[in-house]
Amino acid sequence: MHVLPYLVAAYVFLTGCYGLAASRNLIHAVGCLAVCQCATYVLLLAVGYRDGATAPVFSDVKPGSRPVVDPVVQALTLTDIVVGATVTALLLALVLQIAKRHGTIDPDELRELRG
Amino acid sequence: MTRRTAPRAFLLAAGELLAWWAGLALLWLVLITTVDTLERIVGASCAAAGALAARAGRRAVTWR
Amino acid sequence: MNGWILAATVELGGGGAAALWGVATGPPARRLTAQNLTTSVVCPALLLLAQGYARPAYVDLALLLALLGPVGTLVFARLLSGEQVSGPNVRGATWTAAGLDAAVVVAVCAAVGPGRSMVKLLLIGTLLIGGNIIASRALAGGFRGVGGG
Amino acid sequence: MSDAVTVVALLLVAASATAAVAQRDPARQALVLSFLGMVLAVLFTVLQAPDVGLSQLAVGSALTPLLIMLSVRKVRRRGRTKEERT
Amino acid sequence: MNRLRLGLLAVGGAGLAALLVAACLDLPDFGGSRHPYGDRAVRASLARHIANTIASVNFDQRAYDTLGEMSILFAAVLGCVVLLREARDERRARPEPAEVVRPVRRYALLVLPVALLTGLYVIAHGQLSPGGGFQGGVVAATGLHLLYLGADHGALERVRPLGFFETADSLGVCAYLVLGAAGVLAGTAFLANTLLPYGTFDTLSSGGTVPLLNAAVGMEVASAVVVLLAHFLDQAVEIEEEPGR
Repeated sequence: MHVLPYLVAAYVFLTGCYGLAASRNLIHAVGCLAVCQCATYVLLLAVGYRDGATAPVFSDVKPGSRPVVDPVVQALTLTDIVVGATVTALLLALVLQIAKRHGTIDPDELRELRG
Repeated sequence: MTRRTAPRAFLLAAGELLAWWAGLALLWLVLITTVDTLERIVGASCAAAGALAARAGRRAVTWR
Repeated sequence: MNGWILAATVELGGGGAAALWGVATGPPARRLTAQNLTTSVVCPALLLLAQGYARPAYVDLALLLALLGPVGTLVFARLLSGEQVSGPNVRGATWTAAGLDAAVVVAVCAAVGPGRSMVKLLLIGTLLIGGNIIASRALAGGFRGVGGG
Repeated sequence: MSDAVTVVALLLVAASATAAVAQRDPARQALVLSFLGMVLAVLFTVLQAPDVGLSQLAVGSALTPLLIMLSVRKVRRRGRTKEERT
Repeated sequence: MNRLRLGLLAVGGAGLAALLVAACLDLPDFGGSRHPYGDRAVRASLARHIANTIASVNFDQRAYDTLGEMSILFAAVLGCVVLLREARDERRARPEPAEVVRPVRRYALLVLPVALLTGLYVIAHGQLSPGGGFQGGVVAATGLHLLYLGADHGALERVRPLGFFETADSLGVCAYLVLGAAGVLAGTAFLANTLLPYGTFDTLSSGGTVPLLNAAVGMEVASAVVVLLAHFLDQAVEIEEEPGR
């Protein structure tokens, strides 16, 4: 249990990398990149977790009455998710542009076109 | 729209907006925990925005 | 560890695994149905967790999911409407999920007691069950009249 | 014992990530990705990060699927019009 | 070629996996009780009467980072607008209006204002309960697109003046910058939260500039998502290539 979340994060990252490398469709590759990003969220939040603690949001608990988890990594993860969503959108726009210019979104066919 | 039906249409529009506003303001009061003056002001303006959006959406859909 | 979290664990373990199996395998129509049912599995789990951690603030997550989950299903129903074969008979699954949602909402309401947070829970339940039924209606041919638009 | 829910959420995340990568068709992958988004939101709640869970729900349940499905539709429509012309 | 690539991937992946596992075993244990930065962040947040520590980290203690995040979002939306614009060899074809069954249409019309209000609630209570400008902005913008799902693209276009949302997007970024610069003018530092009184703990006006920055981010995100989806929808539904090319 002490390392399970970290191992899951590593596994998810490697799975996403495999999908990126083996992908035959650029939209599918963008989805695999989103999976890779999920690994970073899991890793960051696992680092900040504390056993038996609750969220550092004091709208419904009294400050100091319960131990709280680390808010800094949560803020980092929040930024991570925003940037991840914008990266997905920008990459999808690029894929559409590639589809328009080259008529295909298969990476292998794209390589043949160039060579 | 003729001149005679104009006030009627106006009343209908105002009624629709007011109904949506009341419902959404009630929803805001359900969502929040502590009620104070600023909370009421913000809630009322957000509910007004929601009511305008509701009417605009309904008009857009039954346009044709 | 209390009963609420145990219930959430059981629900997530059983319902989540079943929904994942349904989403990842089989014909497109079944995948869409399973995606719709995911909302009704995850949202009660969030409510149970909020109750288990004694944090009313966590209920906001369930509210957002009850609003956006059916919207996500509508996205798929709308944009896959070209290839989607006619919807299977999912009435049983839909009503089972609705019953589960209602049971969880009623249980959490009973624990919370009357007040503003109970109204909020009832609102979440209404949005969840209504959205679920509408989304399954949309899957069963609600977008049949939609052309390329 | 109180870690059981964490373990279940982590295993669901790992399994759905695998399933998302294993789908070859982007539309079907988008379905699994929306499932992954919801399971991640549960995991974040269990790890006591409701803010992060909220933003994952907002992005993962409707926005990302909508973007991916719109891209899929655009690419398919291009393919169709080209076939009609040739 | 393909087999070679997969072999290379397997070797690299195995190496990376070994390194990652070694790193995981060396990380502090999951659930440990030593979080020096977290404890300090919570103390700083409580000193400024902000109930949601994550909002305090995002908009007060690390507000400069959020400025970077905002500019990434702004730049990405700008990039998408440029990439997805209507090119010279394309034309618009209006799709015929769609017929959606009545329950779905009514559901969309009823839930649209509720989603909008919930989004605004999440933005406004960002510094109190879980939520904030980003989450609420995305919810509000997604709620607006129920009009596309429940009716058609034409209906959405009638209630969505795109120029207005483009302006609101830029205004949100500008408001954030101006609020930051106000700190400089007041004699402290850029984005320093010393301008306004901290208010009563756990009320809407607590936290100095945090609620204002939060609202600016909410406006920016909501309009950015609307603009982004507008261009994707245009590409998917209306724009097609000029025939005969």
